[in-house]
Amino acid sequence: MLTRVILDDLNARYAYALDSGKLDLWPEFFTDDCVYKIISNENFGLGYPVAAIYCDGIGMVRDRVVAIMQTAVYEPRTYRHFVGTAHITGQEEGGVTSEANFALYESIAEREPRILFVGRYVDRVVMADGAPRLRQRLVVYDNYRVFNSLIFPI
Amino acid sequence: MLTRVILDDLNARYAYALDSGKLDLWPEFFTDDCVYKIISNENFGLGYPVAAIYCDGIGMVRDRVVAIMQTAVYEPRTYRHFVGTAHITGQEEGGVTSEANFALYESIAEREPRILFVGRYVDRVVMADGAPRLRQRLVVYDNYRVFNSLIFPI
Amino acid sequence: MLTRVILDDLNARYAYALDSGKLDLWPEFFTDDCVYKIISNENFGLGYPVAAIYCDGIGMVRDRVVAIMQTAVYEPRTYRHFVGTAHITGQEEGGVTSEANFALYESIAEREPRILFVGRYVDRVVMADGAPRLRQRLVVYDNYRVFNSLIFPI
Amino acid sequence: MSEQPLEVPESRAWPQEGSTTRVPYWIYSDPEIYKREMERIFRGPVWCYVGLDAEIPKPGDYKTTWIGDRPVIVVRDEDSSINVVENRCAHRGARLCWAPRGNSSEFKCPYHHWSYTLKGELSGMPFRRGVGGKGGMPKDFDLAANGLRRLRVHNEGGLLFASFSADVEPFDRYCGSEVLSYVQREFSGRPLQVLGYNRQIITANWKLYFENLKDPYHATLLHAFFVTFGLWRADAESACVSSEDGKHGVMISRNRDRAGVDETSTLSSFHSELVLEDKDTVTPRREFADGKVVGITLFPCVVLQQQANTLATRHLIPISPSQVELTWTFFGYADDDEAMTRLRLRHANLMGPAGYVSMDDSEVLNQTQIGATACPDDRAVLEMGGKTADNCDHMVSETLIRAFYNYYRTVMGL
Amino acid sequence: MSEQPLEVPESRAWPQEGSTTRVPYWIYSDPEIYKREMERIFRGPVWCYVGLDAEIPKPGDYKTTWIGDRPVIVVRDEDSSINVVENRCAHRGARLCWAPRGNSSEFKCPYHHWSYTLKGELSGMPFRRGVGGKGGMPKDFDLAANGLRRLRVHNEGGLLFASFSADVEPFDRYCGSEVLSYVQREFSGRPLQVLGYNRQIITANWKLYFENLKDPYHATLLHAFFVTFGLWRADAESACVSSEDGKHGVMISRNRDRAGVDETSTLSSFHSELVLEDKDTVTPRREFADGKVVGITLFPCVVLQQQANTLATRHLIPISPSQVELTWTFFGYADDDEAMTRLRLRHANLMGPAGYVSMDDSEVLNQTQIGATACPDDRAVLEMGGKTADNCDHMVSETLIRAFYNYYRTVMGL
Amino acid sequence: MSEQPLEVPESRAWPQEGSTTRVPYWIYSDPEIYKREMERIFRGPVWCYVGLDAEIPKPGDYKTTWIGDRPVIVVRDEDSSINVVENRCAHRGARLCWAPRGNSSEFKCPYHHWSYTLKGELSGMPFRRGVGGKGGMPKDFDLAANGLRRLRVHNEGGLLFASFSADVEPFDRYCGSEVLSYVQREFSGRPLQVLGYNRQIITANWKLYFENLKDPYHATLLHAFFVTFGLWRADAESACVSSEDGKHGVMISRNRDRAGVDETSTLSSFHSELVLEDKDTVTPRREFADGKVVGITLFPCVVLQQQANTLATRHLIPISPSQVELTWTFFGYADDDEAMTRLRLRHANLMGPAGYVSMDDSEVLNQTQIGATACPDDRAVLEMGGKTADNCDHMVSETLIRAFYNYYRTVMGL
Ligand code: FES
Ligand code: FES
Ligand code: FES
Ligand SMILES: [Fe+3]
Ligand SMILES: [Fe+3]
Ligand SMILES: [Fe+3]
Repeated sequence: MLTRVILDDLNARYAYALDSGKLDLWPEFFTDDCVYKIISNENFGLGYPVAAIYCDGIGMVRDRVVAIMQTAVYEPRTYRHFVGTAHITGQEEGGVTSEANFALYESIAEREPRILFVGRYVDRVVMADGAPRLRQRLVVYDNYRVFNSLIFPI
Repeated sequence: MLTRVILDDLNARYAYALDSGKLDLWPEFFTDDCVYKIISNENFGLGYPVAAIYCDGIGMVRDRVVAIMQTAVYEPRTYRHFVGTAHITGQEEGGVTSEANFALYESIAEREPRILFVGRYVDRVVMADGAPRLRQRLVVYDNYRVFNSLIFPI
Repeated sequence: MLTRVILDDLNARYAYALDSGKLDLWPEFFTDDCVYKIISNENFGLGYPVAAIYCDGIGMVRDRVVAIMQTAVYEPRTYRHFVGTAHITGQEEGGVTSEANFALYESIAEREPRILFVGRYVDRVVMADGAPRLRQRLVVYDNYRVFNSLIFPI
Repeated sequence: MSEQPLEVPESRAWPQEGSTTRVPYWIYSDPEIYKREMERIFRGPVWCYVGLDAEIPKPGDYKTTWIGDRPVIVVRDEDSSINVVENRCAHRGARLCWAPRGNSSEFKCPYHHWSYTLKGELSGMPFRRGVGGKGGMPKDFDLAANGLRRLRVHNEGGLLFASFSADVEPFDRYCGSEVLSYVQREFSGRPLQVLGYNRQIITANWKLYFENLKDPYHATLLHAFFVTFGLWRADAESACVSSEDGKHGVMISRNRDRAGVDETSTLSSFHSELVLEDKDTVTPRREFADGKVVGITLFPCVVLQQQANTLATRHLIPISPSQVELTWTFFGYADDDEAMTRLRLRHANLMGPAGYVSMDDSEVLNQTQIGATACPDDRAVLEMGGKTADNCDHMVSETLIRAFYNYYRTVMGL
Repeated sequence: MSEQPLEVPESRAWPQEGSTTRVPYWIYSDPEIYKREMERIFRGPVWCYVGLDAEIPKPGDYKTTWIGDRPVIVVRDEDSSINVVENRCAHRGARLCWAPRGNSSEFKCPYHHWSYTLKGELSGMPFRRGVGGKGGMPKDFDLAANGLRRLRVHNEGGLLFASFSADVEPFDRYCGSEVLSYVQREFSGRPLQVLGYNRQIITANWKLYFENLKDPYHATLLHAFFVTFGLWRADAESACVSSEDGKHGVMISRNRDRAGVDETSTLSSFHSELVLEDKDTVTPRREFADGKVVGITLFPCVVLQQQANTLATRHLIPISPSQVELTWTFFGYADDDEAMTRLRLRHANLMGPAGYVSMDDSEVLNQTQIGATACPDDRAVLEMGGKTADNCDHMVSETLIRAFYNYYRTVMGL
Repeated sequence: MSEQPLEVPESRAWPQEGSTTRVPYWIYSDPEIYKREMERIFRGPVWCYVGLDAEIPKPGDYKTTWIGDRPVIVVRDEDSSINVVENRCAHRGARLCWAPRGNSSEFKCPYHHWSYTLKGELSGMPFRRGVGGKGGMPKDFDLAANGLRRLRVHNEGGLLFASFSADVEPFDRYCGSEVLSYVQREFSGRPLQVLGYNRQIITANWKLYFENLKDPYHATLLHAFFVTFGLWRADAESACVSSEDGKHGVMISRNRDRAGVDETSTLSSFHSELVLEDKDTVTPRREFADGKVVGITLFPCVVLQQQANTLATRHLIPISPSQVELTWTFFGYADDDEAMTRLRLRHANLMGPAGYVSMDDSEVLNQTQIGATACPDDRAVLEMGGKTADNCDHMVSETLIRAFYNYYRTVMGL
């Protein structure tokens, strides 16, 4: 039921929501008991839990949105996501596990566009409230370090 | 009828035509009353009409091809398009509105490959003469400025 | 039977195998009589046969894996593949010919992520042993030159 | 706090042989020359273009830009006058405004919230008197002595200029009467409306771009599109006019018909078989009484373009010896009819990074930068139209470039 | 083989006017200053942080890192002691270890297989005696004279430091007793466990980052998140403490409740309406008896952070005058309970490249670098909290920065 | 118009201690050294490789390339002779040819259409006599004095060389008779056919690459693939031969069987269990009567490679002190049979950016550049095979590198 084509649809909507600045739509992609992390491949591979962004439950996902919109100080910029074709890696209770490559570009005034992050999504996707949702999205990035700041989710 | 998968097919053929240098095939993707623009997100966001390439009607699309092939002076180069999964944003008379992210790489002799443009297509797609065609393609680019020249369409 | 969606699936699995370091799975994507080459657009366009990697038959594909794993000396790195939507360019005995754009990013410790290769796959795909397999994959890269080394297949 | 003295090696001597007609290539790549240009030219007694009055129509509207390598804010004050201040907090140096444009009643630095008026005066900061009786600024701290650096400003018919120098001449004297008359022909005070931007990096030294617009003769050869459609032809009634000191230049010509039987038709750039489906793209509507096409290079950093019905300022912002940002601001007059705006947008296809004509320039200038950088000790030969820098009544000449470098050498001490 | 003498132009003179309260911007971009910093500071008589003891727990465990612009290997020897050697083969200069970490019983260079012990002693190479009686190394070749450069090492409660200098003071004297006591408060010898890294490029000079952590006052203004949730407030009981020479600094404060009716609530950075769904993110559990929040800048390259329940070292690795790599190593104590680890991870959301608080810093520091680079001959004004560099019992002060530059000028001869 | 004098600081003194066996690391990163190399070596009295005769078989065929930092065009003239001219218009410096190759009967600059013959003579330009009696070039303008710079050319059995110097020795004297005989062994005049290119950036100084091919001993250690399959072994019958002055070098060896019981089998790089499915990849067919494998470094910018059945020139084009472009041109003889071509292509898998063997080199050279750049004031130790620069009859030696630097120091005045 959760086919590869459906996962691609989900990822396209996800990218569209973030890239068009509709940050308030972002929590909609997650289940209430979700885990969302942006974590380096280094930490992931070594089993270290620390992440650049660490959300354990939908509340922390929503808090991230609120904090970015209300307290963060940053130079205006545009993010642009590219998500590769999803690959279903397994079936589990109520859904599937899957991975998809991603690349994120950053554009800022007076600068050249820059590849900011490159890596893979490690997902657990389930049907919830009539739509496919992310029970887990680990954003595992390959790049060794972050170029200055990471403002928005990936 | 114009499903996301069909739009992806269209975008794949479009990228193939441009990237393999078949510039003369490019007008085939448009309707006669098409609008095609390559416009910065800055102008687009501010409501300014000026575009790097501005075609209002199929004639101007064809003129662009002729002028590039016959009058333009430029260093040889290869463009390579990446188009993300399309996202249908609405239905309208005879077709759909949709968006898709794109990235364009440029390769030139003696230089490293370069990300030249990154942004989104803002499309209106209809069925015409038995095939899905672009009534509108706005190439809205995120990057603040163009690195030297933009030779071919995006 | 070999539809565009099936080719995209194949490419997604292919990218997943390479990007997750499962190099031993890579030969599985090829037929026994396969041709695999990583060749510059320059050589390809001029009709020169020399390639950065040249495999004529599954044996040479397997040899490449063995040599990388056992004799090559290189700084650790991660590759990340992006493959565009496939485009079927023709039908032939037992399968199809097709093309797809690709981009390859390299991430190394202490360095920024880098776009290493950009180009297109020129493929011949057939059904063999119950799965779609590559009878030919020409990795035709646009970039003029290779930045330092190419360690893994593309 | 004087500038670090710039040391340009003695070997950087201008070629003796026909010095007016020779330009050494090291001026396009030497970092010490570049530093000296920033100091003596861009921060010197010049009027630098900073934008159009129409970009910031309302009080509090601001835009950020650069004068050479210095970031500035151009802002409309409460009383509608224009202020230009350095975009750098007087406390510890953070850029004040981070966005390309906005509207604000004051400038507040994000780092420690020092606040400035739209004139750049420091109006205050939090905790100036401390917290709970502890800390705070010294009693003798003088707000008035710690404001932003404010520049001199001139508004010429909607064109905004600023200067770091207190000694810069008044704008009319700076232009000279003849060049000024060409500026005022396009910028008469008739209200402008912005139509949009094109921003590009030109991968060449800023002077190579400036030269390109002082070289009417290249346009008849390089630009096949121009020649083919008669928009710029060597046999058109033309002129080259410099300011007396040579720093500004004006190229004047006329749009003509498609080439007939003359020199042009024998050129390889003329394509007699070429036909456009959209004729309007190459058919200007007459809008200036004199029927002229005029391009002005206003030293040091702006080109005023009027070609067919496309009007634009082209702002040069040097980034390094080998790169310059070029910001095209397209505009029309506020009272343009719809048909005219339609033409302005169509004709804008000739300009910018993908312009039918301008694309050739960014390509060829990059190639010139490559050649000039590789051979710094060789030099250009500028003898088309003679060896002097006089004005002329045709376009088959490099006289405006010769005039420019005569001036440049004086300012730069070369 | 002495270093190439560094020539810093005489015009690089420190501003005379109130020299303790003025910092010239050229120190953030001048390449000669940067080279001198590498020589006199990073390769000088200092203790440079190189990692945590807990990163390399087993014999043979190593990590690679940098001291300024020099690559080094930090390795645990067979006897569990720590060695630090240059990561560069003594033969022809190849880096020895190419991976960020590993475990090995020796270091073997990939190029010609010269082998070194974990102490950096050259133990041998293939073909030393030739092949078939031909070739090989000269008889007088001295293995002992061709080892790796070995550095002095200090382990302070799990924090590892190294020094290129034979003359560096013992670590306790280097810190001074007061600063040392704050270091030992967090690093008492209680075993640590690594929780993970965050690595980022800060697009600013390394000293701007160091200053940021010597500036408690910015945190109450720039960081709306801090202020809103009471994690750092100007009215909290606070102090600023320097080592006697000024090179190290300690900022001390307390986490408080949400702001009430005081200075803070009138600040634009205070958002009284803001509520988080996950309260734990902003609710520290008390873990240090003194209830303090402490941030230490230990010259020249580490910040020791304790904020809420997140503990981390922040290692500064200069890359160029305008970039510094910042490696955050998050850790806890080996005997933390699960609930504490859960809080440490939650509170890590405040830190790093996407930190609710730290994100503001990387953004504002980049803007400061842009401003300072554009105007090297201007200078910062550091008068908050007075004009001296004394310790104080509040946070409304830039005293730690003033103290730092007093020291810096001495070392750098400026 | 003389070059700007190059100032290399006095501290750049070659190490006194055993000067033949020590190479200071600053030669790999110092920009002044690099500039001096461009002037004294690449534009000095040397023969620089520019391509193969077989790349431009027909009259009008041209290719563009670089000699050090200067762009040149290599073109076959109407009479089939080869010309090499600078790729830079004599007018205002634009590169003339923008594509890597082509065919043309003349060179016409895109900017103002100055035209040159295939010998580089200026043949004319549009509007030379003006338009309608106005403008044009001065009467005394001398076409003959404004052509392209033309270089001296030598064709050695299909290998093309050029020189900026009028004083360069004849090619045979430049090589010396012994090196020349090795060159002629492979390039006897037997017609060549190009099989294709591999282009890569080596992220290391150009001399490090050159050294690598003067270092037969590394190949027996670093290259596990070589050792395992017997293609290069320390115990093979071998020799190292330099030209008398030391600038050129020849490494001679033989392909052998898989290693048996000898020094090689005890090396960690020998993998006795490794078996390839495609045996042909590691099974050369004998093609040279002497059974030798020969690698020649021809100063300053080409390596002539013969290994198994893969033949290639490797052209070094320095880009900066820390990068060099390496262009591999693979070729065979025009009369090769199909089976031989099949082997040449298979064996090309050993070479290039992904070569089973060459991949190791690009990796290790990058690591060497990192190490050498970090520690410019340290130096390499070159004592393998003794302390002199004599030829030897084995490969366990760094003698060719020592010979090279003896020569280099003379040319560079170091
Ligand atoms: S830097 Fe602007 S207020 Fe401190
Ligand atoms: S460089 Fe390390 S062994 Fe030769
Ligand atoms: S630069 Fe070549 S003709 Fe003018
Ligand atoms: Fe032009
Ligand atoms: Fe902060
Ligand atoms: Fe090698």
